[in-house]
Parts: sequence; structure tokens; C-alpha cells
Amino acid sequence: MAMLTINNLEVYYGVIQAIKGISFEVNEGEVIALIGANGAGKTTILHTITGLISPKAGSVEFEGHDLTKMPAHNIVSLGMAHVPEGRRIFQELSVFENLKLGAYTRKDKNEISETLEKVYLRFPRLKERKNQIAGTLSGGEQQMLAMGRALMSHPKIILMDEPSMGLSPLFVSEIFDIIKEISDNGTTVLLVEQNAKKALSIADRAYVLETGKIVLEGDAEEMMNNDSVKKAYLGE
Amino acid sequence: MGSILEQLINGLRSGSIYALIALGYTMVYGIAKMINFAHGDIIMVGAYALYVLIALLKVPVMAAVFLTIIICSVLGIIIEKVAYKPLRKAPALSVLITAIGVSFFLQSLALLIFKPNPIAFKSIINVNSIRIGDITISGVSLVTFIITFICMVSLTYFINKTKTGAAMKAVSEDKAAAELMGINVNRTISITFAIGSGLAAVAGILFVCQYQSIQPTLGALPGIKAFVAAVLGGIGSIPGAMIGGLVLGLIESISKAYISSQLSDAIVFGVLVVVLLVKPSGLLGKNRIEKV
Amino acid sequence: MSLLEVKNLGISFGGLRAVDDVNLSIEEGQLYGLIGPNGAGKTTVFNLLTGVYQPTTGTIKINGKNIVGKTPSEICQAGIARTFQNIRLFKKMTVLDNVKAAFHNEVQYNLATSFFRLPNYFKLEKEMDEKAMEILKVFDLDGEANYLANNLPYGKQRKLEIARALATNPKLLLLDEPAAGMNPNETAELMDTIRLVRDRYHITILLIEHDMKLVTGICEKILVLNFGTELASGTPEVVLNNPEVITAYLGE
Amino acid sequence: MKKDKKVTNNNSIFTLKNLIYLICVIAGYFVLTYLAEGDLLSRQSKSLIIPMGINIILAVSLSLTVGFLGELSLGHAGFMAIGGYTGALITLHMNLPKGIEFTIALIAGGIMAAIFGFLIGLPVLRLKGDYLAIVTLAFGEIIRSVLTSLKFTGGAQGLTKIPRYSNYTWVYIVMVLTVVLISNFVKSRHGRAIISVRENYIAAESIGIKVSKYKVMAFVIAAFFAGVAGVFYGHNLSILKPGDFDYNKSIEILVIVVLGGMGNIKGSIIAAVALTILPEMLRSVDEFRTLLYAVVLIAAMLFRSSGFKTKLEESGKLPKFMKSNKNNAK
Amino acid sequence: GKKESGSNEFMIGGLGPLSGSAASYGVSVKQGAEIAIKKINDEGGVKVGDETVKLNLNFVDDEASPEVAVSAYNTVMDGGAQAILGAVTSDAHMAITDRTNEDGILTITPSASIAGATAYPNIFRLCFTDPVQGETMAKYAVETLGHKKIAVIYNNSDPYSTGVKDAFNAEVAKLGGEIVANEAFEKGAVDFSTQLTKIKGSGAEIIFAPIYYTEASYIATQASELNVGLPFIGTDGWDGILAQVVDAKVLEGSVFLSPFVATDENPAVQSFVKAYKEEYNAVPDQFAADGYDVVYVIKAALEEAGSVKSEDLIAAMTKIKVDGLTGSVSFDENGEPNKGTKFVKIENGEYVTMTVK
Ligand SMILES: Nc1ncnc2c1ncn2[C@@H]1O[C@H](COP(=O)(O)OP(=O)(O)OP(=O)(O)O)[C@@H](O)[C@H]1O
Ligand SMILES: Nc1ncnc2c1ncn2[C@@H]1O[C@H](COP(=O)(O)OP(=O)(O)OP(=O)(O)O)[C@@H](O)[C@H]1O
Ligand SMILES: [Mg+2]
Ligand SMILES: [Mg+2]
Repeated sequence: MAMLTINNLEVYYGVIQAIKGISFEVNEGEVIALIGANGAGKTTILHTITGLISPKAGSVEFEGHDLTKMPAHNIVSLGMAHVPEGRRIFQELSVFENLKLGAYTRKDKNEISETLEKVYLRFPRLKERKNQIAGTLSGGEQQMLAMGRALMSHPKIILMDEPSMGLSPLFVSEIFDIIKEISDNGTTVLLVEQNAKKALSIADRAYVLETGKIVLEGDAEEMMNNDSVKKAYLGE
Repeated sequence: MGSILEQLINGLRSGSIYALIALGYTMVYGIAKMINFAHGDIIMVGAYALYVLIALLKVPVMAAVFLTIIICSVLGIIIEKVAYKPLRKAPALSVLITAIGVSFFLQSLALLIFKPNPIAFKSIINVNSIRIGDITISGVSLVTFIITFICMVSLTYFINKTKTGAAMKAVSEDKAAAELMGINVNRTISITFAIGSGLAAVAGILFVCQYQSIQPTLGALPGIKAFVAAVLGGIGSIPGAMIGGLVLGLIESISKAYISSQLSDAIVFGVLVVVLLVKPSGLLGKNRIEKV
Repeated sequence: MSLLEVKNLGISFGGLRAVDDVNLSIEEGQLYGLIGPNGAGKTTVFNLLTGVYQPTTGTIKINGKNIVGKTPSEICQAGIARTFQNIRLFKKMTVLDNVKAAFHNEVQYNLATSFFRLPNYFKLEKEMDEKAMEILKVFDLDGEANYLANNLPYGKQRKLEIARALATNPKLLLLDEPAAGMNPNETAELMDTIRLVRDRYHITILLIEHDMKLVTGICEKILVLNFGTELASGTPEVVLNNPEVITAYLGE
Repeated sequence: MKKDKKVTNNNSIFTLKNLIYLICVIAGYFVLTYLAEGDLLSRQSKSLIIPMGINIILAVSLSLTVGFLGELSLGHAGFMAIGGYTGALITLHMNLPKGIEFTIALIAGGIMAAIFGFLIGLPVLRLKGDYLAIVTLAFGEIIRSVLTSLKFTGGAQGLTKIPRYSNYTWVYIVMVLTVVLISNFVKSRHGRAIISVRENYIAAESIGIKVSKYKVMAFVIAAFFAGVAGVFYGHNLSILKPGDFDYNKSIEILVIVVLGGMGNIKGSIIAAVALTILPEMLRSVDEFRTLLYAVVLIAAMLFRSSGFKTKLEESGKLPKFMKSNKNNAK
Repeated sequence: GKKESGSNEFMIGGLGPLSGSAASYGVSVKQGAEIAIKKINDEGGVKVGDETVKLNLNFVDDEASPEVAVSAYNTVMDGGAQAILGAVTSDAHMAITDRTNEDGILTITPSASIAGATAYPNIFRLCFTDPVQGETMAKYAVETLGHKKIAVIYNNSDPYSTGVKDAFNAEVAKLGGEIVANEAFEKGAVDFSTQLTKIKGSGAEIIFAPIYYTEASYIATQASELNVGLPFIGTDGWDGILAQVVDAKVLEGSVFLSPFVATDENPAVQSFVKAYKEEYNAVPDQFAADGYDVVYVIKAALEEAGSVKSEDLIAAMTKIKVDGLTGSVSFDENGEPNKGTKFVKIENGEYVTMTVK
């Protein structure tokens, strides 16, 4: 059975329907890419999965739990982390405090400091700046922090909303390497990206979203060779 | 000179009450990001609760103190749930107005139940006053000062060193992101109000022990003064609230004693304005440049 | 004489030397790129140029006039306008009013006219409306003129910020990551718009961007920053083939 | 869809809309005359007409600072006091015909309050948010405290026997003027500048708006009208004392503005009327009055932001003035 | 209350604070007046000419605020008031004076003591004026007690307190005394230790506190804590103070002016106190007695005038003399009362009436 199953999801903002009946699944160990233009509803889907928005209809099932009936703060303890759009780091807190909050649901102090070392290893800049107030980090540094913070909860599945936004070309490649590595270490990844080319290059499968509906789905490699995808999202 | 010392002690006496009230103000402000105008009235509820428990129900003193704190904490939680929580997404000013509404509500309720006449209340603190030469420091003042200090230290520790404290700081900045960290936002805010109101209860108890009289409007003026103290110290800063309260008490006392008792309010507020002009975020407030 | 002349620019935050000894000279009409790794100090340079931060060292001259020590609004009047890395629109104002607010110094009438709606009010407001619509059309935003800025999709918000900056009638326009969050097609469209703006309004543009397609596509000259100091500068071909730039910034 | 839309229709002052407004204003006056002079209303209700007008002036002027500039001001009553005392001292000491004397008093009261608005506006240059709020509160209290200690203002007793010049005609005219002038102002380049400061002061500076200047300007204008309202206030009650202008009074005005909807002038007017009448309507419940007032206040705030309102709005059942302006996109 | 059967009822409109921080004064006046009305009506009503009329009271909350007082006044006028009892507090009263004058209605304030409260011919008051209280106490302090150095503590934001203080200070100077400390506080203050410390060091021999009992109780308690060790003298606002202190010792020896003490042996007072206790489960204070007396003054005016017309009633006012709970009183043409002063001393935790020459 799939790890995460989304079924006939419908989400509204007031009277505006942002998600118009979407179903898809994520299997354990996979990297799934969600691509689509501005305003297609990618962020909305992630928010609905982690409980920040409640859907009007449909279900979200994660390892047998119905997430739509669960308050957002309980979802993290099930092993799901979310790197939200716009980073949403705690601006007034230090880098270190931000990272500690990432491990809020975990108890074992030793395991937490182990994870912390791993995160520092992946993002040396964060270690350098661990006492800096997060709000004064540069855009890219904040993105690293958001990622590091999510990893601190040692999740089974991680949802990422445009992790490469605002990063330098070198670091974009690095981020995708890191995502690959996270996935290789057994974490499932659901990835939302504008940088469709890179996303598809590391994904196993992908879904294409257009104004709240899935219009295309399939193998990532096939998708890269699909003409309409090329034209609309790869800029070729 | 003896009298200067005496006046300084007078200032510390009212200052430590302000400080204690300001601690609760600043704590709720720091986390919930709202000026809880009803804070002063929770002090009043605490005072009446203590009176009812001790004078009418004859509950033993320690139990009465404990119950008073519980009553106020629960009241704080209820107020938040009923009047503030539905307004989480509304502009900050809307919450300010409901807080004012809650303040009116508590005051008029007390007026209905207990009538406008003040009730004389005998202090439950029986600590002897200290006498140094000509100067007397009353036992209640001493106890107030010590309790305020203990509250300040433990609150600072709580917020900065415990997990719940960290959760509070996260909630104060970004509720959705805090939710994503696995923090139960509603519970955290409830805890904040419980602690803030518990502090108000302590302030209420010490207030009636100091001044030995209870009336429905008792919380209003100290509430405003404590708010001023919190801002003076840098709102959101816990040590700042304590310092702000003490400084306010001292300024009040000195200006009444050596400048003019008629104009003391004007002087106190004048000093506040000057301090804020020199240090725009209060004595201990953080003044961070916004990253652009 | 160059339009912008920056010499020995530097600033520290606590112990961190965020910008150190940066020199920059931009000719009128140039399309200039500012690139560099995350945290290199690019946005900080913008903040120094626009008076948001005061430099600890160095001079900034526009058309030969020193602007160090001036306030952001004075610098705007001196001819520098900007957009922000994290969008700063007037969210609860309409798209049109966002642009009209930027005419503040361009089109003026006095307080009495405001209060009493003297004839000048109608004349000048109409003039502003027309000018604003003209700018909005350039960015394909004229259809949304009466929307609240908040309700625009992300990509359009970025464009509106540029439109607003343009409305101040600047000599030099600073764009901080204008293509962030846009997909390749939208980016391509944006490149055309930036070129059009430069040619139509005869202005000079300095932009920060991580999207190399955009940078190589439109920039005539590039400055690369690393750790607050200059790593390389020159034409795109030269700079982007510089091995140091490749190791520090581009990768591969 | 993206046709060349006509964006504005206010090309001149002579529009149909303005004509309708004018007719409403004149009709309003006749209705008012009928109500004030006729037998339809009780004396009690009649006596509320002037306070209502005064509250409208106060609320509309405060909404400039709170709603449009976005800074919390807790000292509006201080400006009112300055205006009230200035005006009263003028009419008490001048011996001119009523009309002239009162006009001078109104203008002088406004100007004097505006001068204080300028002084109080200066700290605004350095302070923001709650710190600024506390400074406005402090200034209000300083004004009150000084008035209490001055001899020529009558100390705590205040001024008595102020001629009762305020009548509904005067108040109505000035109220309409206030509403028109402030509505005009917020839709002008100056008003736009003030709103943009509220929305994002860094961006406002970046497009050449002098943030400090506009903050002070908002304070000065708001103070001017509060001063005028103060003159009416004194000349209605015939007595002025410092105690009436403490922060509770400021908060009373603030409540009106917030209840009316921030930056919503029509809302402020309606809230001013409602909140003037409400305590009087609650008279019959005697000692439960203040309690009920509090409950109504809380309920109103909760209602304003509940989904209920949005639903009504969507169903088109809500009168236009109550609609929030966030959905005016389409 | 509503009008019952037309002309056989005389409606009194009452104005005073029933809510807010001054509520206790208004509530007392209202309750005192109600006791009087009940008594009069139970005894058959008032003989006005050939008819007997029953009295009725419509007492409306004015929150002690001038603004609310105006609408409260209009409310009672809408309710058909034929005479006004009020307003209780000075500020509220001043806001309605010229309105009552325009209406030409008999207005008797039980307790608005501010100078100028009776400036119109239709207005009378039952209590002493502030200046009279100040002068009386100055004479008492300087002449009777023989003190030369006097400290004053007063409420800076209260017209009553400042009014008495001004007259007191002037009179003391005239009598050759000296005000060695003139200390103010603001409305709502609870901590007076600074002022008391100053007074302690000023060489004063006595403290004059022309204020209400709430603050007076705080001050007396704190003075004892600070070992100030000086006797207090006060004004009629002190009435009821014993109930406000935990330890009556702090007030021992204090003297204040009061037209009324509930412990007075006078049978009229005792029967009033008893009725009041039965009805409201509280001991009446001076304000309650004032309210009671005003009703009896109105009764006397009605009987004297033999008419319910306002102008007749007003004309009758200067001709009547009423033996009230607060003493025997008549009115001069300025609307001021003529009545004897009564001093009250606190001895062994009890009020004791004294006679002073
Ligand atoms: N808070 C909101 N209120 C109203 N509408 C919203 C809100 N958030 C999103 N929308 C609308 O819902 C739709 C989907 O938005 P969403 O943010 O999920 O898109 P996205 O695919 O993540 O786009 P982007 O690439 O810009 O991040 C858009 O039309 C957007 O305008
Ligand atoms: N106000 C500040 N206080 C402390 N440090 C700051 C402040 N502003 C910037 N910095 C630091 O200065 C450095 C340069 O930041 P800047 O925002 O200019 O980077 P950038 O080149 O724009 O990077 P990016 O491409 O990620 O946006 C960063 O390391 C940042 O953390
Ligand atoms: Mg998105
Ligand atoms: Mg940057």
C-alpha cells in the first residue's frame, strides 16, 4: 500500500475553489515531483496534507491515519515534515533555536544532537552562523535553515515547497544532490518545484498540475521527453 | 539623608507592585502579541477571590492563595478561548477592543456582585517590618519585592530554557510554522494566559495585603501604570518589565517628593516619553534593524 | 562620467563584514548584473545604494553627486528606484494605487487641493491615472488595475513592484531577483519586459539574479561578489567562464 | 477581459454621485431639523443629536491616524481637551456676537489642538507600534494633568458656565465638512502617501515618500478636528473639566473607530451613531447596563470577524457599507 | 417607576451615579430617598392644598459624568419629572444647572457642594458648600485646636477636594496659621507613602484631608505604617470611614465634619437606620441621609406652596424649615442651606458627635 494517499481532494479559499478533485499517491522511498505554473495549487496541496488548511472534500491518508481529522501539530509526530513556501523560519530566533524547534516532537537528547551534527555537516553555513538571528540571514541562507529545520524532526516523509527558490546555481545543484541523498537514506520526498528540469531529473514519478487539477502523471523520465511538458515547463 | 532613602523605599514599594503586574503584561504581550487590557481586572478578580475564600468561606490561608491563583489562571484561559481566540486572524486592534470589553465586563460584574463600596481586608502576610534607624520597611513590601524578583527569574528561565518556553517563542512569531514543528498552538497560548493570569493573581494578593482594601476598580490604574512600566522596560522583555516597574515607582516617588505632587503624573509620563525618545524600544527592549 | 560611481563601499554587522571594498561604475543605459553566492552581500549593496543601511566606508555618487547619508526617500528623488527580494507591495491598496503612490514626487499638488478637490486635483489625478495605466500596460497588469495587490498571483506581484519602481521616474533601477519563483516561460517573458523598459524609458538597470539564463540573456556587464568583495567583473562571456566564478558560484 | 478599462470616473466635482450626496446632506439636515424641533423624539433622544455629531467628528478624525496611518493613538481625548479649553476660554472672555465668537472659538480650538498634534507627532519620527501608542497615551495624560494644575483653566473644577452655543445646525455643518474633507484627503496624493506608510514604510520610503512628514501630518490633521469636536463638546455641556479627558475617553473613541472598521469612514460614522445610542438604549436595564454594554462590545467584535459576516456578504444580503473591502477585486 | 393615576402623584427625577467608581454615592442617595418616599406614602402622602399626592421617584444613572448627566436629565424629564433631586456629584450637577433653569424646575442637590452650584434661582442644595467646609475646618484647626503648622493632603483631580482645600488654605493664612505641606494625589491613587513621608518631615502638627473615605482610609493606614504620628481632620467625605479600615486604631482621634452619623442617638436617625438596614441590609451613610432629607424638603415645599407648580414650589423654598436627619435646615435666596455644623470624632473605634463652639 502507498505511504501517502490523496483521494478526491477539494479545497476552497472562501468561494474560490483552488483544488478541484485531486487524487494521487506517494509510495515509500519515492521522490515525487509536483509541477505546475504559478497559482496552479501546489502549495495548497502541501498545506492541506500537513493540516494547515482543511479540505472541503476528499481524504488524505498517511500510513493508515486520516490526516484530515488530525490537528496539524500531531501530524509531525507521525513522521512528516514540511519545508513551507516562503521558508517561514522564526525570524527573531537564532539559527540554533530554529533548528532545535525542528526537533520539538522528539525526546531523545542524544539522537537530537546526532541529527544536529548531520544537519551542520550538510549545511556548514548554518554551523558558522548558529547564533545569528535568523531574520538577518540572506535569502539563500534562510532557505538552508528551513531545510535543516525540517530534517531535524527525522521525518519518514518530507514535503518541500520550492526549495531551490533564490539559491545560487551552484547551490541549486547542491540542494538537489541533498534531496537525492535524503531520499537515498530512506526518506520519502514530495517535491514542489518551479525548476521542473532539475526536479524531474531526480524524481521517480511526477504529476503536472493545472488550475487545481492533475492534467498529466507518470514516470519522471518520460515526462521530461513529453513535448507539452517541455514547452510549458522546461522552457525549451 | 534619611528622607531621600525613605522616599526611595516608598518608590520601590509601589514599584515592585507595578513590576509584578508588568511581568504578566509583558509575558502575554511577548507571546500572544496583544495588549491584554483586561490584565488589571484579573488582579481585581484575584483580590475578590482571596477575600471570598478567606473571609467568607474561611479557607486556610495557604489553600486560599493557591486556589486564588488557580481561579485566575482558569479565568485567563477562558477569556482567551471565548474572547481572543476567535480573533486570531483579525487585525491586532480588534483584539485590543475585545480586551477592553472584557475589562469592562469584569469590572461591572464585580460591581454587581460586590457593590461599589470598598471592602476592608486584613493582610495575610505577617512579616515584621524592618526598622533601620528612622526608616521602616514594611514586611509586605519586603515580601512583594522578593516575590517579584523570584517571579522574574523563574519566568526568564522558563521562557528561555524550557521546551514550552521555546514553543511559546515560536508561536509568538508564526503560528502556522509552529504548528508545522508539532507545537500545539492552542495549548501553548492557553498556557501563556494561564501563567500571565496566575501572575496577576499573585499581584492581586500582594496588592490587597499592601493596601488592605478591595474595590471593583482596583485593577484599572495599576493596570495602566504597569502597562507603562512594561513599555518603559521594553515590552516583551521580562527583566525589562521588572526594571520598568521599579523605575516607574521610583520616578513617581521622587517627582512627588521633590518636584511637585500636583504634576507628578505629568512628570512620570514626561520621563517616559523622554526615555522612549532616547531608547525607542524601552530600557531593555531589543531594537533590531529590519532586514530588507 | 558614469551614472553610478561606487568606491570602496563597505559595511559590517557586528563582526561580519557583509560588504567590503566594493567598487562599481555603471554607464548610462547599461544593463548591469550583480551575482554571487547566497549571502555574498548583493542585497546589502542594494540597501547601501538606497540608503536603507549607512555604509561604514566608501562613497556612492550618482551623476557625480554624493548620496551617502541621504535618506531613502531623498535617494529616490535623486533617481534610484528599487524592488525588494522579499516582495514589499502596498498589499491593501489597488494595483493602480500602488503605482500612483509612486508618482508622489513626480506629480504634485498641495494640501488645499487635496482637502477641497480644487480643479487641479481632477486634472492631475487624471494625468496620474493615465500615466499609471500606461506603465501597467507595459507589464500586462492593466487588466488587474482595480485588484488589491494582495490578490495578485506571485509572478504578477513581482512585476507590479517593478512597475511601481519605474513610476518614480528613476535614472537607475535596481531589481533584486526579479525572476525568483518564475518558471522558464515566465522568465523569458520578463527578460523581454526588462529590455523594453530600458529602451522605452531610457534608464539604467542593475539587477541581482540567480537565473543564469536571464543574466546571460540580458546583462551587458556583470559584477560577481563573494564574501562581500569583488570576485570578478566584466562581460558575461568573460565572467561566466572565470574558473573562480565557476567554483564559487556556478558549479559544474 | 483585459480591455482598456475606464479606471476612474471622478474627473470633476460635478458628478451624479456628488449630486446625490449633496441632496442627501440637505435632506439629512431637514430630517434632523424635524427630529430636533418636532415631537417625534423624546427629550432624551434629542439631547443625543449633538453628542452623536461630536462623536462622528472624533471618530472620523481618529480613523485618520488609526485606520489610515495605522498607528494606534490612545491620546485623542487630549486633543479634544486642548480644543475644548481653548474654545471655552475664548467664548468666556470675548464679548462678540455669538456667531463670530463661536466661529473664532472653533477655529482657534482646532488650531491649538493641531499645534499640540504637531508636538506629539514629533516622537512619531522615532517610534512605532505599541511604543508610539504608549507615548500618545502619555501625552494625553500629561495634558490632563497639566490642565488640572493650571489656574486659568480652573484646575480640577474646570471651566463652568460656558455658553451653550453648540446646536444641531452648527454641529451638523461641521460634521459634514469633516467627513467630506477627510474623505477627500484620504483619496488624494497625500492620503495615498499616508496609506502606503501604513502598508509598508520601507517600500514607501523607497518610492520617495517622506515617512516622518506624513506621519506627523496625519497626527496634526486628526488633532485639528478633535480640537474642533472639543469646542463643541464644551459648548454643549457648558462645563469642562480635565477628568473627562482621560484615557478612557480616548479609548471610547478608539472603540468607535475599530468597530466601524479601520480605514472605513462610513463605518466610523455608523459606529459613532450606534455607540452613542447604545448606552442610552440600555438604560432600562439599570445596573446591568455596563455589563451588557461590555457584552455587546465583545459580541460585536467577534461578529465582525466571524465567518457569518462573510457569508452574508457573499449572499449579497449585507448592505454595501458593511462589506469588507478585501473582496473588491472583481 | 411609572406614573399611576394622573395628578395624584408627584414625580421626582433623581440623578446620580449608579455605576462606575462613584456609584456608592448615587446608590446611597437613591436608597435614602426611597426610604423617605416609602415612609411618606405609607403615612398617606403629602397634603398639597386640598389634595393628597403620593410621591414617586425616577432615579437615573448619570455615571457622575457631565455628558451622561445631560441625557439622564432629559430622561427623567421625559418621564414627567416635577422636581429634580440631584445631581449627586458636582460635575454632573454643573452640566444640568442651566438646563433645569430653562425648564424652570425645582432642583435640589443633596450633595453637590461645589461653589456656584446654586447659581440659578430654581436650584437649592442641602449640603454645605466646599468653601464653608474649608473655612469651618480652618477655624477648628487654628482657633479651636490651636495648631499653627498644618499639612494638607487632597485629591488634585476632584473639584470637591480642591474646592475645600483652597478655602481652607486661604482661611488658615488669614488666621495666622501656616500650610507646611500641601500634598496632592490623583484620582485612583492607592499609595500615599511619598506624600506622608514628606508631611512627616514637614513639622506639621495636624493633617487636613478634605477627601472621600476611600482614600482617607488608605492614607490613615499608611500613615500608621510610616509612623507619621499626627492626628487627622477631615470633611464630610469621611463619613463611613470606619467600615473601610481593618484596624480602627489608625483613625483614633480623627475629627471630621459630618451632617450625619448612623450612631446618632436621635430617634429619627435611629428609625431611619433601622428601616434602611431592613430594606438594603446596609448601614446608611451621609449620602443616604441627604437623599432622605431632600425628599422631606420637597414635601415641605409642596405643603407650603399648596401647589405642584414649579414656580410656586421654588417660591416656597425660602419659607420652609425642615428638621432633617442632617440637622435643621432652611434655605436662603441664593439656594444655600442654613444649618448647624456637626463634628464627629472617632473614639475607641466609634463615631462620637461633638459640639464645638
Ligand atoms: N489565502 C488565499 N486566499 C485566497 N486565494 C488563495 C489563497 N492562497 C492561494 N490562493 C489561490 O489559490 C490558487 C492556488 O494557489 P497556490 O499557492 O496553491 O499555488 P501554487 O501552485 O503554489 O503557486 P506558486 O507557484 O505561485 O507558489 C491560486 O489561484 C491562488 O491565487
Ligand atoms: N541586518 C543584518 N544583520 C546581520 N547580518 C546581516 C544583516 N543583513 C545582512 N546580513 C548578513 O550579511 C550577509 C549578506 O547578506 P545579503 O542579504 O546581502 O546576501 P545576498 O548576497 O543578497 O544573498 P542571497 O542571494 O541569498 O539573497 C549575509 O551573510 C547576511 O546574513
Ligand atoms: Mg506555491
Ligand atoms: Mg539577496
